[in-house]
Amino acid sequence: MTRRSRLVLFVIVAPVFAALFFLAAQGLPSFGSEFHPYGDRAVEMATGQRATANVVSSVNFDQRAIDTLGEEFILFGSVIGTIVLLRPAPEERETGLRSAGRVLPTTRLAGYLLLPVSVLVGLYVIAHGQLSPGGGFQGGVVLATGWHLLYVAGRYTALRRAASPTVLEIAESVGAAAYAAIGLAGLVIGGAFLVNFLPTGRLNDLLSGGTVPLLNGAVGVAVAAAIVLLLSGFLEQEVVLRQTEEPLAGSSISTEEPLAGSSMVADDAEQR
Amino acid sequence: MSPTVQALPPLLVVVPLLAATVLAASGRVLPRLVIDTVSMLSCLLVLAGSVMLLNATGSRRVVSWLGAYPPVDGSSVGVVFVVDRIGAGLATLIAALVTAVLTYTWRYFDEVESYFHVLILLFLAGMVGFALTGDLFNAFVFFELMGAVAYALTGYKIEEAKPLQGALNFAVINSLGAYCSLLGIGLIYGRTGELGFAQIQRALAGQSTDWLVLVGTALVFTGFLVKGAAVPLHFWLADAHAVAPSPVCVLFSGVMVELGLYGVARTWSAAFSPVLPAERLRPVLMAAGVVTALVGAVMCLAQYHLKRLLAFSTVGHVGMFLVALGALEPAAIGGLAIYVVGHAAVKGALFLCAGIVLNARGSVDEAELHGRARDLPATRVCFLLGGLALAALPPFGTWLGKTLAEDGLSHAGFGWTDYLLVGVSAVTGGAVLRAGLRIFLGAGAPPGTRDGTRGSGEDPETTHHLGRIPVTMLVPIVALLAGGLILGLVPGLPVLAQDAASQLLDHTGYAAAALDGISAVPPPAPAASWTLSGLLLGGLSVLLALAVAAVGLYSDRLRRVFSQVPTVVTLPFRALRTAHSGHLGDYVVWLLVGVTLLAIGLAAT
Amino acid sequence: MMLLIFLALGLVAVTGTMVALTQQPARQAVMLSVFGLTLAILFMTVQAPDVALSQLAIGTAVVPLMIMLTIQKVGGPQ
Amino acid sequence: MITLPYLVAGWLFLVGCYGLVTSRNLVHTVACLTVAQSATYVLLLAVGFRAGATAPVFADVPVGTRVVDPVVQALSLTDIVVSATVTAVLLALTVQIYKRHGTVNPDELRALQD
Repeated sequence: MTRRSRLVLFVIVAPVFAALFFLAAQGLPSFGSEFHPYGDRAVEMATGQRATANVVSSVNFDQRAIDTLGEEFILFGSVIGTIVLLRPAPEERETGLRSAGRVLPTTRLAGYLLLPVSVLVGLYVIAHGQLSPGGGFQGGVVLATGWHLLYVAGRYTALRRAASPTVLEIAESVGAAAYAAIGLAGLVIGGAFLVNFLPTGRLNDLLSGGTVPLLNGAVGVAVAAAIVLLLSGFLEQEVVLRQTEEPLAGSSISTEEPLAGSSMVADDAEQR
Repeated sequence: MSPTVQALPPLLVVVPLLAATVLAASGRVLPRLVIDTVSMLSCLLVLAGSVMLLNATGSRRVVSWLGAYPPVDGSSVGVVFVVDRIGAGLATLIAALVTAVLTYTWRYFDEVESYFHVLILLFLAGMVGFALTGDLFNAFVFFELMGAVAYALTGYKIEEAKPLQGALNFAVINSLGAYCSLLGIGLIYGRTGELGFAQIQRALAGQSTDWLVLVGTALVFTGFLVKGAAVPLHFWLADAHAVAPSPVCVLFSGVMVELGLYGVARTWSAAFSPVLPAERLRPVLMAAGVVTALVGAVMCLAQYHLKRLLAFSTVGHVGMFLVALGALEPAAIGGLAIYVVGHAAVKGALFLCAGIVLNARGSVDEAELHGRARDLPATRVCFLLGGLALAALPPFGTWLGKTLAEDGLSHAGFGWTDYLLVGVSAVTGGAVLRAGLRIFLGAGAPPGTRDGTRGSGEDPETTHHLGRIPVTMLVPIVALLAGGLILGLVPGLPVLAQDAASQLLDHTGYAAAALDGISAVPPPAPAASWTLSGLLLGGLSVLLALAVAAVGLYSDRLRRVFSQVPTVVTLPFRALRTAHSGHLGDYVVWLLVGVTLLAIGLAAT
Repeated sequence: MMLLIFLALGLVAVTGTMVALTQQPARQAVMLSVFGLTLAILFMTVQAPDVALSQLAIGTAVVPLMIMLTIQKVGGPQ
Repeated sequence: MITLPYLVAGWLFLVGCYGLVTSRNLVHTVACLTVAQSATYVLLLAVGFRAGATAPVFADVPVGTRVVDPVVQALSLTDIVVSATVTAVLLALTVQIYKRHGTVNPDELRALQD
């Protein structure tokens, strides 16, 4: 289709979709209604039997923990997928780290000062997931962004040395595996996969919620490592990788001779 | 129900997930043999578990509440896996296909360490989870797990231009479809306040069919039908299948696409059927099926890119599956179940053969390969046999499934579908045979350079051009074809399949098993078996396929005749070709067209 | 309270539209960050602090950052 | 009867689709996809809202207080993670497409034209 005919078709079909969606929305309960049967049951279970003050955490990590298991592995799979897709192509090579440019001393100082703060905040958010808003996911992201403050501070080399992709991949795998393993422990001890088999404690105690804090911790590790890996995957494209010749447009479309074996050589030079 | 059996469904998902983490953590140091062995072992474990589940699900269902939240008074806060014969059968099919793929890739993809295996194992877990779950949102999660991994697998060959674009089209359209599903889930949740299939079903019982229900179900189905490649939601399929690594295509064509249709069947039966009577869904599925089958068949004929040709043949078959599903009646769906398994085996073998040709000759272009694969005798036999089986050669499973589906459709009053099923089988099988005869025997003249999509310039997937074909690549092809053949010969299979289909359609039994722990035995299905006329129809479609192949090979004169045909006649065909533009924006518009047609279709009937 | 929610909804609708209409990628990334922020505000007003926190971390920081890095690579404004 | 919040969700989805249809840059495409996805969070949270209720966290409020639906919030959380990860995969593909095709304008990507 030409640009124009595509737009014409869209202009025809979008109002129909809008009308259908409008009609459907009229069938929903009015905004702010009292009709939440599942929600009410979840609240009752969390505050009663499960002693988990943050009901959202109870749903995510206990009542519907299998969803979060799936989510964890979507993250895991996407990270692996991104690593695979962003791996250096045969004709690319590492040029060594380019200096990140001059960094103002104040920026560097800010980066250094904020790092411990964000690490502490991240850990706090992970540890209190069963009590207050937050948890493994949010805390993990905070940890990961904290890590990247080192980059802001112009210490990309240090950042890479401190946590090589290998270490991060292991951390991510261990986090994801821990989630699954806690689920299996539930199967062995409690008779059902992902059952909350630990004593649930008292509502609003730090050590309440049974396995919820454990699962939160596993997610925290996995998410932090995953986000660092994702971001550094893109950073690497900019900072480390240079193509031998560019642009490569079309070069591979017309390739007659296969690039046999060459992909082995350049493969993941970063692992060194 | 023994606790061991109840523990099986979640284990089938967790075992490959754990294996994937082990490989991802240690893949850099482990030798290749260990990586292969670990993945193979975990896959075989899933296969064994699926077979056990298949045995345990006779007339009953295996119900497994995750996190031990058994329902109290018919409601629970947890997520449930409800496994019936169809679900367990799909899990078995998935695990069997992954086993074949892992065997084929035993010495494949030398680069990128263990990542390929990690992705395949995650894909396995996602598909199995989708087949077993009994919860709408959980189905969405597994759907997305399948998706995220599938996109990366499609773009695996980053050295080439096509896989990247194919993966991007696939990813954007599938994600958009998934978001449609999620919007639908939101609407349904707003109405029912529930997420479990069985709970939704009970909450919807007695309600009227209003716009919310119609649009909500249409949106949920859209996500599934994007994966299921129903026209006009199918555009991504050819782009992705043509460029993904051949063993990955086996999983895409063999079972991922079919899982989309399963999603429609399952959510309709288990959740939406009280407000969406079969009379409403039937014409919509049938219409979509007919159009999809015709588009797939026509486009399949026009391809000279071997894998793209196979991809469009999948579209054609999906159309036939949709028609058979559309009967919403046990006999046709029982046949469909066998047809899907047979098709997975045959199409898998064909894709693997295409992979061998690509690796041995560095191309998948029919013209370029003309006669160049003469010296691959084993591949030749397998490919041509696969083409015949695709055209429903008795007694292959494809034939048995097709003939049972035809009988079921005829009994339900859709006798006209015989023509469609025979015709589309013949055309898609004929196109495959044409390509096979040309490549492996040098038959006919090479096609002109003007027409058809070309398959030159593809890189092989192994690091070296294959001199001798390793036995690990041939064994899965032979095994798949043998499986497809044996499937058609198993005595009593038609009855079993029909029972499984009745179980799939028995929505009250589903809810009772999930929420009340009652496993009611549905009435036994009447004896189903193939008939003489089915055998004759199978023979007919094979003969027609051979005719199609012959015309394709020696059609220069015919083409001159066709060039005299007024443009009015050829216009739709050319328009169809241009519609497959590879342009993301076009596909997004088509997706919107699909959703609205689906909703309006459900409302209008 | 309702007033705040509707205000936030309006902001979300407007900024979301602007993201879609901004063709220039770098400017769009900034817009996307603002859109993420308005979403987070909306989530706070509908009493979803957990979601708001995630949205803040992902929608206003991580995703726009990934987009900026991609723009750097693919040649910025075209 | 208030339905406006649901309609905002529908609007976001369509606006995202409009962006996808008219996009001239794949990075723009990816961003528009996240807009379309944000429709799902808005719809879910709107459906789960209860007027005058507090957040489903019982740290400061006594058990038994009226709270909004926690289930949709859990679903939205999962959804947000999914969004971020799909975005990452798509951006990775975009980077590689740029390297192979020399452009990220969908109108100029012609490798898959039939």
